[in-house]
Amino acid sequence: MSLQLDAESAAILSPGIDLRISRILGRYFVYGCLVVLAAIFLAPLISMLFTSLKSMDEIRSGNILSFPKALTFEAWQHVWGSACIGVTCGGLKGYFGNSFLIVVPATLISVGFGALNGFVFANWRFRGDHILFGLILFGCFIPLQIVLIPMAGLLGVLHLAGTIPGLVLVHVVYGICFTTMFFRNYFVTIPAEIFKAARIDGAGFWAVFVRILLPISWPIVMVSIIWQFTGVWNDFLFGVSFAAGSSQPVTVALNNLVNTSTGTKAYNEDMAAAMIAALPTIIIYVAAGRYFLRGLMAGAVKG
Amino acid sequence: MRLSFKMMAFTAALSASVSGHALADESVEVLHWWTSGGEAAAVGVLKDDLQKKGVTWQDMPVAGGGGEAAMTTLKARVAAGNPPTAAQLLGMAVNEWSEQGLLGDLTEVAQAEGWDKVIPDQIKQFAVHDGKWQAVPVNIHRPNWLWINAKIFKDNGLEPPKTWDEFNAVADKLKAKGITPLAHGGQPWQDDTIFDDVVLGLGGPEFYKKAIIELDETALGSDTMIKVFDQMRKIRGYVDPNFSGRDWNLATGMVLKGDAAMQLMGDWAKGEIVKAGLKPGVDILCVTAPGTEGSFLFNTDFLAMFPVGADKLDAQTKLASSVMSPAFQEAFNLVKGSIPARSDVSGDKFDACAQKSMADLKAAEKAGTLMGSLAHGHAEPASIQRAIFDVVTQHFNSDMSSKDAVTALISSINAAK
Amino acid sequence: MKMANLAINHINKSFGNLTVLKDIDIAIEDGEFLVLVGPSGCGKSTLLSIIAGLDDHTSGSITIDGKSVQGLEPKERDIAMVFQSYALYPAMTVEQNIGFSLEMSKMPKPERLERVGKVADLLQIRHLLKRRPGQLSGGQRQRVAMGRALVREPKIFLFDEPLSNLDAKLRVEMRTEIKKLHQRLGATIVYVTHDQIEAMTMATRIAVMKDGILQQFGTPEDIYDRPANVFVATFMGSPPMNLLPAVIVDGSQGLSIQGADAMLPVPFSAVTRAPQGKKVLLGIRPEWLSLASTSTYQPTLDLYVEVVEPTGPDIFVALRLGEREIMGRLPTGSRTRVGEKARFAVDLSKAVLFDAETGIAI
Amino acid sequence: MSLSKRLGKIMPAIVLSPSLAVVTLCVYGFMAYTALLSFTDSKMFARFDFVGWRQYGRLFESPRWIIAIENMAIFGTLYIVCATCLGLFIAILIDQRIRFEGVFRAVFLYPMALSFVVTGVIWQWLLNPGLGLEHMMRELGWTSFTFQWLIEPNRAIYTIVIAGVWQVTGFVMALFLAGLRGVDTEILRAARIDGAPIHKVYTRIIIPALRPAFLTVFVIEAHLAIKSYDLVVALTKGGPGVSTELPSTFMYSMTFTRNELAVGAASATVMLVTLASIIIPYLYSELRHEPTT
Repeated sequence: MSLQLDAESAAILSPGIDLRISRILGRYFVYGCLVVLAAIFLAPLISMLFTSLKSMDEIRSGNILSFPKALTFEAWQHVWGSACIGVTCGGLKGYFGNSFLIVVPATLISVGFGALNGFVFANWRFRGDHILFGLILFGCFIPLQIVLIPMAGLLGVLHLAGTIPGLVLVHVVYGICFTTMFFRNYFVTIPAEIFKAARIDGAGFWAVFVRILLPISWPIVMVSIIWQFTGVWNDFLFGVSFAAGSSQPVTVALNNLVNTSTGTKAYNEDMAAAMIAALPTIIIYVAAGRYFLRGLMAGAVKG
Repeated sequence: MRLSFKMMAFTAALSASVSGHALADESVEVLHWWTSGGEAAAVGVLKDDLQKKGVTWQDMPVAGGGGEAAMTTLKARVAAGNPPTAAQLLGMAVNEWSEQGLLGDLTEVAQAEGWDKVIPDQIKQFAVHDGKWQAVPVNIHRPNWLWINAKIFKDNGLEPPKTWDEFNAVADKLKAKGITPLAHGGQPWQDDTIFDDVVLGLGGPEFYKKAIIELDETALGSDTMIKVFDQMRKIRGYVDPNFSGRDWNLATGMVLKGDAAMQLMGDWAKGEIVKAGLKPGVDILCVTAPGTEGSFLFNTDFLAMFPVGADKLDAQTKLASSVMSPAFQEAFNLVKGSIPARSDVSGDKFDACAQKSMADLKAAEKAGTLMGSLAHGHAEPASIQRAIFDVVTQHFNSDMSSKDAVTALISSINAAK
Repeated sequence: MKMANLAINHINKSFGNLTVLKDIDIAIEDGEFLVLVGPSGCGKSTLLSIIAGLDDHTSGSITIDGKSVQGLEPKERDIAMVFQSYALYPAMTVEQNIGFSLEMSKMPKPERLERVGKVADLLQIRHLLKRRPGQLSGGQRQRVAMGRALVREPKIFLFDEPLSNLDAKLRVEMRTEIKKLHQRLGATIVYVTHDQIEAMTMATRIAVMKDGILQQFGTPEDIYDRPANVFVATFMGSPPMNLLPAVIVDGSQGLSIQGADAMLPVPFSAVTRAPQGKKVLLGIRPEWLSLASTSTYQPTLDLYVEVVEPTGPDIFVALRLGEREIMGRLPTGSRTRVGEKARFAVDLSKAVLFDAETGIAI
Repeated sequence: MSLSKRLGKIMPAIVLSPSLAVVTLCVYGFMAYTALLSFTDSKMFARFDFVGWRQYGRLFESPRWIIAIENMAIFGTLYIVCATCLGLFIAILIDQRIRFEGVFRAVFLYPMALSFVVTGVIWQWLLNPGLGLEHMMRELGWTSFTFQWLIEPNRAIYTIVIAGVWQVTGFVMALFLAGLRGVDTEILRAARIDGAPIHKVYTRIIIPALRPAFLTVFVIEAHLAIKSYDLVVALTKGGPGVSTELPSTFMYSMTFTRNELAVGAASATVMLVTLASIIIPYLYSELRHEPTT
């Protein structure tokens, strides 16, 4: 932004040679820093990927960042389809499906509620509205460990213990706080006159929400979906506490798998398993990162 | 509240029994952390056994931290009124769960099958509460073993150490030759496994009983205890620099590969030895930990039974009965590396180490030196056990003096009481 | 089109201790063009919102066509509103924007499209119907916003500073256009602005407001020629009315201008109401000054010319009388030169006297 | 009033009430429950025999808790400072109209996408002296290279900082970038024409203009730091010894491993109060300036 401005303002000033050189040096500096930092940030992922594609012999003898000499997908195949987790030897694939069964409804429901709550908080003034919003916001910050036991009791009362719907419920409850914050902060940036105009046009609550608001909310919808999807997908604590054996999410299976290795640790398998478990969220971030930033700019973060 | 948890469990049981009245649910869900190779294979034995009896096995493995994660899961499940059919618990944990009134009752089948006669008293005291059988012992582990890479000892002309002094001498020699004397993983329970061995080895069984089981303050504050910590400090010098956070099976792997000469570890290490294609007692020697000959620290995995609905009672009984059958006890423990909890199982099929273990158990039982292991939850409730771990681990990982460690030990125990 | 009269009866509004509107009482006839004008924060937009039903009031009532609209939702009041920011729905096409209110009232689609088309033709925006607001210029958006109001064929149109986001040229064009629409439709309009020229040019009635209080309500001529108080006098008109502090002398016959050695007769209209010795402000609009011919019968002042600003049709002159500055507005071609002293005739028949203490016209 | 109209009036309340109900119960109800437990002598499960402030006394007498608090101070400070500085720096770099902006952004953001189990697997492996960085450097010929922070009790906490900063920096960068893109370009242009050098433009104009972003970043980092549990468990499990214990791991182990439910609840209450003292002023200042339309 500012360098582009340079070009214009420098033209107004005096485009001396010194300035041009320093600009070129500046460009090198910028790219240099970025490339070095990017390499550092990527190293763990690359090392993980390469390791997962090596044989154990090569891992022991080689460099963590060297490209595999003999590419092998054995580790990937093994952890996906046939690795033993407890007494069942079906790999991660079943748990992968469980995670989707949990993540998709949990994300959609919490985003839906968040959008509605955000709409209400942004557009209805009532006594104590700020306090109520503050209360919901503070829910974002609760350390989740403390809710495990009381939550388990609640799920028991609801007859949802050990079920996927139960797990979805838990994720929705603690996700709503975040999605409400995102949407509300986005909606307050929409000019109030639009809502007034809608009222005069005779649009009710749902018409305003569905026809006017939702179509312009996609940046924040994306932010919320990314946030919730990764949060729920990566959850371990709730998964391990509230899921019965066959409905455990992939993170729990990954933990079991990684801690299951016998004798010599099969690092290639650990890494392959970790890659598989991380793939959906990485894909989401990479594919939708642009929207994430756009959504943040559009008001997820007040700035 | 205690009452209300009981209520919850029973309400769940009741509702299950109402709904499943007509059709018995022939399945068991078992929460366990037997996920490591040898262990998982051993559980497989039980699963197959039950399947033959028409009972399906719902696996609920939660790995990590010697069952710590599994305990969280169990608490959540029980708080939800949705306990598993059975859960793997260590001795003191069975006590604690029983005290909460949260365990079921197996007395009927126990009497029918005469379990009383075949289980050693010291183990029975964890399984039976108020005259009710509430858990079934799966095995007996002995944590006070020293595993030795036979080739390294032979190449260097060393003899297995019988006392801690001998151990130090051996270790010094190995170290001088650039061989890591002791394979170890820096996790609190592993640190404490060594600590148990040192307390027992330097102080003898009476001291162990006084200090560890009775928490006698004079014993805890005695010079012997200072010597114990001195020895711990020496041992710290015998492990490789990379030990921190290492899992036990990786440490065992070091001994198997010859990267280290010895490991102080329970007999579950045998599972790893066998899996690696080596022979316990031949390639890897098993001797009792220095100075602990004649005593037997034990560690038993129990399957604690939770109250289930009438529809699942049959399957639960079958599970318990299966676990207690001599055939299973033999098969399971052959794979797992431990010895059967039943005293009437023949040792013929077991390896030399296990046979020694079985003999030592009988002798220790008679001599009154069969004692619960602290490291493995058979000596103190979790809060005190962990309070001791804190000090042992803290001392092991710092330059704390032995005197300070003793003081810290006493205050830590008192704080947890 | 069905038009309606509007009565605003003793409206009060307050937030806690803060009074936003105080006893506003205005009534207009069918087809009138009422402009609410005043500086920002005067309460004019709040009043508009109350008429629309978007805002509550503390006491008083609004009647449209003689019927109270108390408790009615905006959509039930048969009004339409054009907003300052246009408030177009970003995700809808122009067609959908204009037709939205009809859609909400469940009008069948063919009929709806026909009405939208008619309005689009009226506003000459038919070619824009499929576009979205983001693809329109400011002026086009303004038209769409108007279209959205027109399509409802309401009893009353409410405009909330609709032209303030347009550039000067477009603003003048749209001003004329709105006025044309008003004449063509005969619609009743309530129009909020802070721009006194808009108020003067468009209104049939003007309500000048300040600090939540109605200062004056009347026709543009009333407001301009006979301001009720000093505020109205200075707010309306550009350059504003000159106010000269003066004292009544000579048995209510003469005005002694303070800070200058000058005398004027008391305007005829105020003679009976201004006692001897009273302190007053003499209000003179710039155009009531003219270069005095030798034969003038009007009273004159000798003024020093400080600045001359030709604007095209007029010349604004900044004049000095002792310590006082006076703005004058002369026809183009008047011969004045900076730095000269000239004699100016004052049209006292129109001049207004204000009480110096209260600011109220005498 | 007609039914539908009345319904329309209370629709916001209808829409809001389920969320408010669950938040009241599952956030505040459970917090209150936790606070209540901290005054009991609960061990394995809740038991309502009240013992006053005794558990808090035990808590602050526990050397582990003191270590946890000290670590929190070290970790929290370093984590917030490093992540903020690095995040801002990267955001400024990316804001220079660079090519492949999307690629760079994705690279810095992806660690956010990983779960702690995965993060733990990677970093344990990278920081393990026998396998990771040290091993690699030695293989490459730098035989004296040592990097053993993971296993040194006094340094292990810094490995948590490294992994934590690695994970959160991308998010911080995104927040700052969003803020940078919102800075009024007119001001910048004016400043440049006034002859201000580029670094002055940043230090005097842009960074002050990012104040709201800083606040958001700080609050997000602070709450992540206090809640940080996953990273420690995945990387060091609190070790070596107890050298990387944090309040959250302390609370967890008290509650679930040691059957000291009440002490765990007391530590959780202390954490909550600390969090509240950071968050509430922030929320207050954020919401106070909201327009009341």
